[in-house]
Amino acid sequence: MNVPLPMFVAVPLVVAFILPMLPKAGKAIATLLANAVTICLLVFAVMSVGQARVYEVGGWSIPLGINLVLDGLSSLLLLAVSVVSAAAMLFSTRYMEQYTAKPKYLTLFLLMVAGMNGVVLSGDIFNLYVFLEIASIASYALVGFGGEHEELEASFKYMVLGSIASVFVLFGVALVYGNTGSLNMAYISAAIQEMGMNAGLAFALSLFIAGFGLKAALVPFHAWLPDAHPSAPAPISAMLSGVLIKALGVYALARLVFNVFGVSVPVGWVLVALGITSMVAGGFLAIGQWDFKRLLAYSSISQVGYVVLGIGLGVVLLARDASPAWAALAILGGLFHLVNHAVYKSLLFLTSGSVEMATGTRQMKELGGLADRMPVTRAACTVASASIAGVPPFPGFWSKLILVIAAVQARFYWVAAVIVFVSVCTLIMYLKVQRYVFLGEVPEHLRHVRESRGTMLAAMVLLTVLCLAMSLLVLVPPLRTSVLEPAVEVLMNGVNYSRTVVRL
Amino acid sequence: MAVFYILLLFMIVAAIIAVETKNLLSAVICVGAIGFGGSLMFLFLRAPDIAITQIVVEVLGLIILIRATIARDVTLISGDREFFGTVVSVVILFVIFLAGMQVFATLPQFGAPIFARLPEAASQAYVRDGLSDTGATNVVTSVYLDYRAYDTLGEATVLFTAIVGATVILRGKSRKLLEDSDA
Amino acid sequence: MLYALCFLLFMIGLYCAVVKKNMVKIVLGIMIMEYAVNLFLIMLGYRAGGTAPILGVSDVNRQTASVAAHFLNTAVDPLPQALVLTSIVISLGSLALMISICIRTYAKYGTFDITEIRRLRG
Amino acid sequence: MKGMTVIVKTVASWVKVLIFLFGIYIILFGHLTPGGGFAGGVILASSYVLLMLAFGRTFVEDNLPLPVASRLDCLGAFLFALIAIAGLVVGGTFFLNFLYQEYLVGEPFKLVSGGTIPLSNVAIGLKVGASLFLVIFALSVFRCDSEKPGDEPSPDRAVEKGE
Repeated sequence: MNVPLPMFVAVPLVVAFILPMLPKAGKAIATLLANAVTICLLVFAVMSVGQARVYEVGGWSIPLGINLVLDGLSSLLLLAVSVVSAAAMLFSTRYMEQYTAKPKYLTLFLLMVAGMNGVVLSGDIFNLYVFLEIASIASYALVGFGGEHEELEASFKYMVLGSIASVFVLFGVALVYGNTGSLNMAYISAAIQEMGMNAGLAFALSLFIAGFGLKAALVPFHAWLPDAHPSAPAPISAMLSGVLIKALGVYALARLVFNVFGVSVPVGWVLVALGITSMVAGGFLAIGQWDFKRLLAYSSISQVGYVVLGIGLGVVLLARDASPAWAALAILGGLFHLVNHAVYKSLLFLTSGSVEMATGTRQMKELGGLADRMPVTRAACTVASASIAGVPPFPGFWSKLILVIAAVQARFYWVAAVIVFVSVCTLIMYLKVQRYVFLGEVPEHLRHVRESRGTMLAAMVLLTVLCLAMSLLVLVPPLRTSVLEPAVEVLMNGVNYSRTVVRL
Repeated sequence: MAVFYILLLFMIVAAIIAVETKNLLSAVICVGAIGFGGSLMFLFLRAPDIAITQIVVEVLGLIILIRATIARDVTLISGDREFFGTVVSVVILFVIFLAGMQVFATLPQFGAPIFARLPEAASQAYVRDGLSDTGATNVVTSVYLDYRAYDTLGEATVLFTAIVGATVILRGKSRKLLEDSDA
Repeated sequence: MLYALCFLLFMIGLYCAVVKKNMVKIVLGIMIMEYAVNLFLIMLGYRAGGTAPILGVSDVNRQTASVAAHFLNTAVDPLPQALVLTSIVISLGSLALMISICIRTYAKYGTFDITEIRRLRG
Repeated sequence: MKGMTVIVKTVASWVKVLIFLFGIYIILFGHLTPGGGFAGGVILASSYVLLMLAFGRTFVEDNLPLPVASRLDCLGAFLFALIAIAGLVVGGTFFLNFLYQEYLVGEPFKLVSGGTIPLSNVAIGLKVGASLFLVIFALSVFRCDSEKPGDEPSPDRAVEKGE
């Protein structure tokens, strides 16, 4: 059965509009409804795997109206968004009891999910901007949800940089419209192929790279992330680090570079440079952190660097037209790392939330010896850490291996060396987490700590199982050809996107 | 044409005053002046819908801003950030500005919009068929609420999100003990 | 040339948002940037000697419901106007949220100066 | 806030009606003349803001209690989404202008024309008016309750009530 594509946006929106209207006593109903929505979105996303469709909103044919495009890349991102949001929503059911105004939290959460789905599905650059703003504004409010000093400060910083990024994107949209007379991605792509790149479009592309790079927290633009992600409530940190920076930043960048503007060598090198600086700087800064969530946030910068590096290598190789097979491998590595990181980083943030809720602190120097007190949390954290550090049987290993192979085959030996080196840094920082949080002496004030219960535990177990199973995504051929390879194909197709969309 | 230059120069002067004045309230009022200049500009650019919207938004935005600044230490603005950082940012901004100046040659001349040259452009169809397709005589509304209504849904959602966000940020107590809620 | 002046306005806003250290000033800078982009979009659609894209009674043939040729040849571009309507609303929404964060922060710290509001490292 | 002088109050109570009517006009005729749901909604909100400035906050709160405004806000957004979904249900396409041609032909320049467009305008106007009223109210309540900077404020009891 084909789900109408607007349903991915309309269902969370409608429920988000209803939730604040419920009477005060309806908090349980609100929670139930919100969980139902995220699970429903997960079902939709699974159902639409492997499909490629175009939906014309309002029945207007493409240049007149807005179209939604579902293809391999979109469905991969939809899957990632819905898995992480379902787990995070389940986790918040109990975790958010420590805050007031829970219905509003649920509303903002659903709006953020709707915004991300809208960005991922949109086939129109202005529409992409609008949904980008929905997701961003919801996330600014959620970062400041705690209302304490740190939260407000982080939220303000995030909001200022995020708004500047949005204005950059809007300015880029305006320049593209002024040059091509169209807002539809397929038509812009066709127009650019016809008239070639000019200074205006190049400037627009650099505005997009700056804007989406700010949203993705690549290194020169990363200042907001280490404040914003730790300050948010744990499930929101999981959403922000897990999928938001990817759906709003990496996805939008990849879509525009590959499918709209077309690949070129300089853009590829810019992306590779951004990716490598993010990897190295994020890795080094993370090792020095003593705040559990802040360490995870810096590590997110480093890991997003891997994804952008893979995509950038793909751009370089594709633009040189030398070895499309290795370009495909690099992109596959990048995208696989993207979904991997979505799962294990959100799992890590959920465990940090569980630890914080049980102990009341996230300073690693005050923690210790929780392995016996919180066995499930510890197990989940170990699996995710092993995965993120690239210990062999775990999924993080495979994605890094693919990236290394692609880099070596393309004769970028130093890139491969950097990947391995940052991987070692990652291993060190997660050993540090294990050492200071879960092993060692139990401090006096943590003797009576209890394991988290109920839905929090369920969410963590769910993601742990998924994290263990992620390797199958690349090792089992049917799964690979139905989930990952269509996404790679979309990017490899490049500017033929316009023809594909018009044909569908 | 001259009116556009005069208005834009007025807006730029107001912007410079808004950026450089030490008094926060004056800065807010200068931004209001930019908004009203923009509103007039929209009117001369033949966009009455935008002019109306801009002017009402301006009034409300000014009320919000004045609410924020009034009765607070509005004049206590010390200088800029540290000198070195300022110089670096200004140099970067100047480079971006010079780069941006090269761009405008690629755009169509002011007064000769791109859609007029492209017979298949969507805007041509909006002007030609807007009335028969949607029944609204205001072509902007037909684009806003019919051809691109999905954007408008997104826009209403943005406003909704921002308002929910503002009430969340402004709520009084934000945390409670977990034991309270279990009871 | 008009485009360049508009871009200058944008850069003034960016300068204000990047360099100033008062929270309200930063918000004002972002607002100025948004005004500049909105103006730029509308200017892209302007046609010299054009008319507003709103049909008058004389522009429509009542029988066939078709639009008169002179309207087709003089109407300015309606699409950027619809986009700007959307983006004005978005900027109003983000203004409201930003100001709420500002005044809540002011209540906590007693100042708008972001160099004094610095509990977080880095 | 006790409000302002008698002169201001009298004038405000007259002008308020005019502003309100003008807002409704702008909303309803949005598809025929310049204006539309958003501009009209802002005008509706500003009529309440005028009342708030002239008569003080409590007066307005009695007239339009915050829970009601909050519900109206959600209702407007919900109605707009409902129009979109009705297009899906009735015509098979999301945001289809399903009222146009089939049910209400409508002549150009008549109030009833344009299918769902006037309905969308009304929904947006309702939503925008209520939400902007809410935000200004929340900001003003917060300001009054935390006059002294640096204090831990006990802000917006009223907004708490509105939840």
